[in-house]
Amino acid sequence: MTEAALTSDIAVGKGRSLWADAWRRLLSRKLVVASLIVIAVFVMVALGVYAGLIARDWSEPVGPRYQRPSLEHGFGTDFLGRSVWRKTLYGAKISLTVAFLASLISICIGLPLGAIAGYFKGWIDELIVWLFTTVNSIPYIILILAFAFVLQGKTLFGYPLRGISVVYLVIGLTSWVGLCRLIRGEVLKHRDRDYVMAARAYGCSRSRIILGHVIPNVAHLVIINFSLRFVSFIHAEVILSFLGLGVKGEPSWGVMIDDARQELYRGCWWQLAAATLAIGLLCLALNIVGDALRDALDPKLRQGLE
Amino acid sequence: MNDLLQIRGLCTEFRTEDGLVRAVDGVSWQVNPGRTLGIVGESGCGKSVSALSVMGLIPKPSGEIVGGQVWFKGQDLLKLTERQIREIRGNEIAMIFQEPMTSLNPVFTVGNQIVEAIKLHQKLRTRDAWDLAVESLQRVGVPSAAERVYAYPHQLSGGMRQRVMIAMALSCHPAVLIADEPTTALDVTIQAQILELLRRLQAGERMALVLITHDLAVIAQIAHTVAVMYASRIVEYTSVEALFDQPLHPYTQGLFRSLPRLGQKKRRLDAIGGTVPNPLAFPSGCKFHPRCPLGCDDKRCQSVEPNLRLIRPGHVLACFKAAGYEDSPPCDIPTQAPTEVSNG
Amino acid sequence: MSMKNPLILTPVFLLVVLFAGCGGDDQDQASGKMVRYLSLGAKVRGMDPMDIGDTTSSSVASQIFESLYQYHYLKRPYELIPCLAEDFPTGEDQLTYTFKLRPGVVFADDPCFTATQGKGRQLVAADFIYAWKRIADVKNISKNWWIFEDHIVGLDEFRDYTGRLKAGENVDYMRPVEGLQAPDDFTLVVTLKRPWPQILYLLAHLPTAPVAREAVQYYGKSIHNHPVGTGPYMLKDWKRGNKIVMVRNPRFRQEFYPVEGSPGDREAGLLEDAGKVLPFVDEARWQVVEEDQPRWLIFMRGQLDASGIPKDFYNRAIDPSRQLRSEMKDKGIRLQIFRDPSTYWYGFNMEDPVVGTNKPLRQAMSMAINRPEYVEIFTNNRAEVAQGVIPPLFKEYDPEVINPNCQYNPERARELLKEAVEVHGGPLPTITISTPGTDTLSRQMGEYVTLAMDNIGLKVKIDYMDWPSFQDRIKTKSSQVFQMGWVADYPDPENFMQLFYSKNVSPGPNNFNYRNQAFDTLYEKAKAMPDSNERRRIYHQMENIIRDDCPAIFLVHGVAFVLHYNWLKNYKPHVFGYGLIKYQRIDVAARQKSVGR
Amino acid sequence: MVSYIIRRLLYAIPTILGVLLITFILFNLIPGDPSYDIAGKSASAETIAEIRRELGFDKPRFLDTEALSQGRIAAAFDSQFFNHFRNTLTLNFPRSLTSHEPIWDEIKSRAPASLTLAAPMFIGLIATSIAIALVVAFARGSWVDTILVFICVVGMSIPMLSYILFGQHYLAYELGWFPILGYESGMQAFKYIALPCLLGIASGLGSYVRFYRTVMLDEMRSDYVRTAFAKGLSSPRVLFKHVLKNAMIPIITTLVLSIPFLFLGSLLLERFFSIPGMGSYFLDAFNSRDFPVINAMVFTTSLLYVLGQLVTDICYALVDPRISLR
Repeated sequence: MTEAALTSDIAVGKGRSLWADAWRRLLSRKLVVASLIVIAVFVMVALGVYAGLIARDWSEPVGPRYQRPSLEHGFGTDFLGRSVWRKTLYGAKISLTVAFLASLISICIGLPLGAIAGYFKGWIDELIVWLFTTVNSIPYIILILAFAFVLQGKTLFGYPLRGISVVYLVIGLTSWVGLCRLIRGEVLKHRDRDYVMAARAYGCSRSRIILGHVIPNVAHLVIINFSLRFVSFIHAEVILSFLGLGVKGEPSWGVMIDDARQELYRGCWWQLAAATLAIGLLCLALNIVGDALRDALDPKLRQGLE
Repeated sequence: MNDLLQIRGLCTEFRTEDGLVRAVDGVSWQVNPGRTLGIVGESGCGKSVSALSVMGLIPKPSGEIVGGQVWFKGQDLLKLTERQIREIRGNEIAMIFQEPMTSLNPVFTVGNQIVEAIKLHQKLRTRDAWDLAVESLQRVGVPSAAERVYAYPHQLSGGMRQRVMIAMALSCHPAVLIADEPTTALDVTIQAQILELLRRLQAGERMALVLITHDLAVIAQIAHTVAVMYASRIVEYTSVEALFDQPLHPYTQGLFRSLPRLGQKKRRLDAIGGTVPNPLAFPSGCKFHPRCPLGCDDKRCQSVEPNLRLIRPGHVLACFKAAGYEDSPPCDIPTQAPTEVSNG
Repeated sequence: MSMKNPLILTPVFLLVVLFAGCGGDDQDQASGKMVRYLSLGAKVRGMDPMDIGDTTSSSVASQIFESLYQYHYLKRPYELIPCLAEDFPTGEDQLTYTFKLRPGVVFADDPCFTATQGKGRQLVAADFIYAWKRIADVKNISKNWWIFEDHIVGLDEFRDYTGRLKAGENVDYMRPVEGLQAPDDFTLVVTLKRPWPQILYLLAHLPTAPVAREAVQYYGKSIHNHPVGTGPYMLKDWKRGNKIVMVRNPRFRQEFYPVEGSPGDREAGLLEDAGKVLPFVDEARWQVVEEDQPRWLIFMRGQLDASGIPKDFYNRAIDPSRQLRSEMKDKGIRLQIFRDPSTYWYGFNMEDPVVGTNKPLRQAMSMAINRPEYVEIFTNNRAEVAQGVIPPLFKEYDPEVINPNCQYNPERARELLKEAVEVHGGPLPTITISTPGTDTLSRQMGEYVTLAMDNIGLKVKIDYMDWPSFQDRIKTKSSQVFQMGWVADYPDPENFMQLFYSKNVSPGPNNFNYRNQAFDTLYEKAKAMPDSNERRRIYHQMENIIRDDCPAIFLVHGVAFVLHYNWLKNYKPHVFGYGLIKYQRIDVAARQKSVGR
Repeated sequence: MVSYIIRRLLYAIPTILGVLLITFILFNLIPGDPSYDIAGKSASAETIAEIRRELGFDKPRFLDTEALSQGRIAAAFDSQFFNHFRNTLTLNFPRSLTSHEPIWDEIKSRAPASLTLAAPMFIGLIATSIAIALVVAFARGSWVDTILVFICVVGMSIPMLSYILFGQHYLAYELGWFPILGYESGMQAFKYIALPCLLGIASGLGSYVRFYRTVMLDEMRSDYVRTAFAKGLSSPRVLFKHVLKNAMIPIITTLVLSIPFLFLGSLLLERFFSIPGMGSYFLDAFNSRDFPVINAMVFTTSLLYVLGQLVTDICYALVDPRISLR
């Protein structure tokens, strides 16, 4: 009935794999390509910061304090005369690291738990469902604050937790529930499908079925979930910074907004503008790609017309 | 134009991310009261889209009817306003769909959904509309219809749901019923029941029926005339007898060869070689030529697309290789049906 | 069951309709009632004097409770005058003080006085003894035991007794304490273990205010919600997190506005009400406002009578020459600038193996900070550069002294750092600075200090902590360098000097864990001395020892800017006293003219 | 129906026990001893010891093995862990460490303010976003759709703080449409919650509309929508009757999931507009390590959440006939 269904029919008719097809369709839309480029630029900047190539000297004053944006200072300067432009670039590292590692943690917890719960049913399922229902019933913000307090100043495998590591650990450890629930539901649907039956019939081990058959079939959900959750992770970093639990000693967009909150009344708007612009641009790009990914990958939308 | 429903030269296009797709390309057919037109073809050949175009249900803005006319009772439906066409839709032309499982709204009772259709087109009190709904359910053979009106779709079996769909479609006594693969999703026994039901109702009401299917067996059971579609076009259009007697188009012949026949001992069924062409990149010339067993090396087949010609009375065809094609006049609808066999 | 189009939009319309026509002020048109509007920046924890240790709670509860002494409202330098006491105490030696109570002082009416059907009874000397025993009672977990600890004969033993009681056993408040006697209802005799020259300052402190035993018994554990005092106001309404309303206590004793003040007070109009009966204001209302922006906005709209200036609104209010901007003046706003009894520093943990033994390092770090710049960035020049620990507000402050360690001198600092490396016997490790607070300002200060130390070639790491964790770190001597400040409780530098006394090391107030024999000897000598030139000289010696040893990077002393509308009369900021609303008056007509209410 | 509710309630029991377990573990791991803060700036050792005793920190953590070996069973369970369970489950919360106010009293007195703010905000947010999502879904693919979706994403990208700062300064102060801050109970409250409510709605609208739009579009791709159109129904009718009711199912499930967002939103709003609700209470408690308060808040909000989930399940069953109440 729909255009999506119609074109997917056509595309499948050409016999491409789901992923190759999705990729091709993403690239065929100008807006999506532009968004992908934006994301790639952000990632490059973040990697550049890690490599010490970009914004390495962010902490050095470049001019007088509170300079307006100009040709000389780009986005202006902050309360210590540091370049807002460099801080914004540096912020990409923090935000992307937080979002990426938090996603990774939440996937590492959510995906196996969800898959196991969905596949095994029985008491294992009950246990995992109980776990995520419980975690879910504690309001997210309270959980995040509590975790942030608990983790602050602790060490993990001899590595001291502070600043950024706390932020991504907190977000990761508290945000796996949604993914876990999603995967469990999907695996429940898949476990009785023919291909799983078949695998079972010719004697695959359970771990092999889960790893080799079920998980690849639900993996696209992880990607979609990831692309859409990325945005909320970046926002979480902003909120944690406001509550004083965020990154310290390095500029992040959250920290910049926190600074700007007070500077606005000096008429110093550029720090807020720079950080909001960076967040906005990345969010917009991620949203567009996330939506496109979902359209391209979600089989629910690929049910044909005829 | 004395025909009840006639479409002429219909072209429908879809804008997709990959480009423009012409899903229906110059299709014409007609159907008259008490008659059944079967449209047959593989998935994606445009048979459903042509039906949806008639109903004005092409999803906008990606889909658009770019040419042709749809004549119904002397007026061109494509020139009507949305409001006017809604008057006709569901009232004079009704449609049922392939998936009885999902085509009913899961959160309303079936009665509610039938009553909605009735009240939309007839000025009736709610109570009378409900009575009518029960009656129409009885008519399609739903047992204990008085109770079933209060059932939700998920409480009914697939066959029952299709009966509900038919009851809903027929509740306003439409002049034309378009059935889009009404039996595909059903068990074989249920299929037969539903087809029988459709035939009975059609005969009783002198309704025109357009049956869309990929199943020649279904066509054989119920249709009077048959249009064979391939790659957005009609390639052969004739009476059911003529078609089953002597299919002329190599594609139709291929369809028949892939059909299992009783009493015929054959090691395996023939399938048509190759795949359905991509509508974004249809082959030049005859769209069937890459798969055609007769002549994929023929220059003309590769470069020029054959149009439909009246190859003999009541039989139109688009194939250069058919005997007598060159001398036949262009014609898109078999004007004179040679035999009319009653479907008693 | 189905939702119809208009139905969905109903709640939205409903909201809009309800909100339409809202706005503006609801404050009662105050039928001539004189109302003082104030704001509260933090939570008022409770109003039981025994338990009050924070300035916010003090500023509110001090309108209800009174102590034996109070500060003169107008005179500077700050000076004590009797409050509930009739006069200054008499006593032959420095160990016994006899206080005569002012007659005719009664507690405010309250249902707790069941014997008199709610009519407040007369204040007697026993009420003081009772209140102070409550502070000593371990079971009460009072924050204020430090006031009396090791001063009054027999009170420490009383505390030990309460500590020995098992759970469920009641403390016998009739148990005599030798050093606290009430020969008659209006005489209170206090006997000390050793001289305690600061005693009168502490008896002006809110926690030493008398409390009615009837109230404590009547309200039990909820006593913190039901303050029953002798002061000019009574609690009328208290919605936690929202507002506090107080009304005039009709049975407040006769008290008069001071008739003399400091030079300039008469010109400033502060003596217009001289000799008039206190209080003037009928009702005081506190609105809880935790964020800077809304507090500033309601002040600008005239919904507060006075306000500080949040850091980032400074430029809007004050011009570069530290004058009030004309548009502010036009609104009838006036500016008052006054000094705080406060000092802020980065303290060194002298027990730390790196910084504790390395004087050149401490000096280098102290010289690395450009204090005038620090003052400008973080306070908009609302602070003075510190040369030592005693703030300029004190008469013991010596304006002549320039502390070389407190001068910005990166070249010298780099040289000292080289020395420091030698002292350390190798490259210096990264120094960790603990900061109490994870808020924006703490973070920005951390960024600044990192930059400053980087400038002289020293690597530092800022460890941001919340207050409880910070306390934990300090009290267990496990910090290296820590950011802290101290606001004096009374105008005696002893309050600052005790912070360096070796017997007060952590978990006591000496968080530097500073030990210096010479300093200790001087401290013990000065502690027992009444105010004199001799004592002042000793204080100077002590401060010089600290300046030289550099156990802390002294940064700044606070300077406060306060704005108030011209309809708030008799407004003179006071840094030690809290119960000041009784002196203030509102020109209701002027306020009405100005903001329409 | 009753048996369904009872069964759902029984399901909630392990969840609530789980919450108790998690809170206990969390608060035993949180660094920093609140005793120092309570004791004040010049605390003595015995004051600290007394505070620790009052908080029950001197008791064994899980089980008093000594008492157990002596056969005193009741005493053996007098541990931090079991006391935590017993007191919390019976809602027998102690007094706040900082204000000495009974926690339950304070929750009761603050809950109405929070609800007065959150309820209209929530309803307004849901209703407005569903309305806009319907418009957007109806106009899908057109420029209206594109522009609205773009605005939504931009709206999502702006931090809530910016909405508050802007709204308070311009709408309340400069334009004077609303009071700057404050709160009164009763009908007066509407005047004060108006602006925070609108700001809450504005800041949440973007993500809600986007989500609901997706839900609606998913539904509009369904076969039953085609059937409804084939019957001759008009677009609005299909949208408002058929699509909306089906879309309500995923929407209802997200309602409870978005309560934490509300809590967070209210946290900032309550702080900036001086609304004496649970959010500001919680923030204060967290900053001063007021464990009993935090524990009580976590428990009660979780309890509310579980109850909310129960209500959701019932609504779910009412909207979706495929789910049986039995």
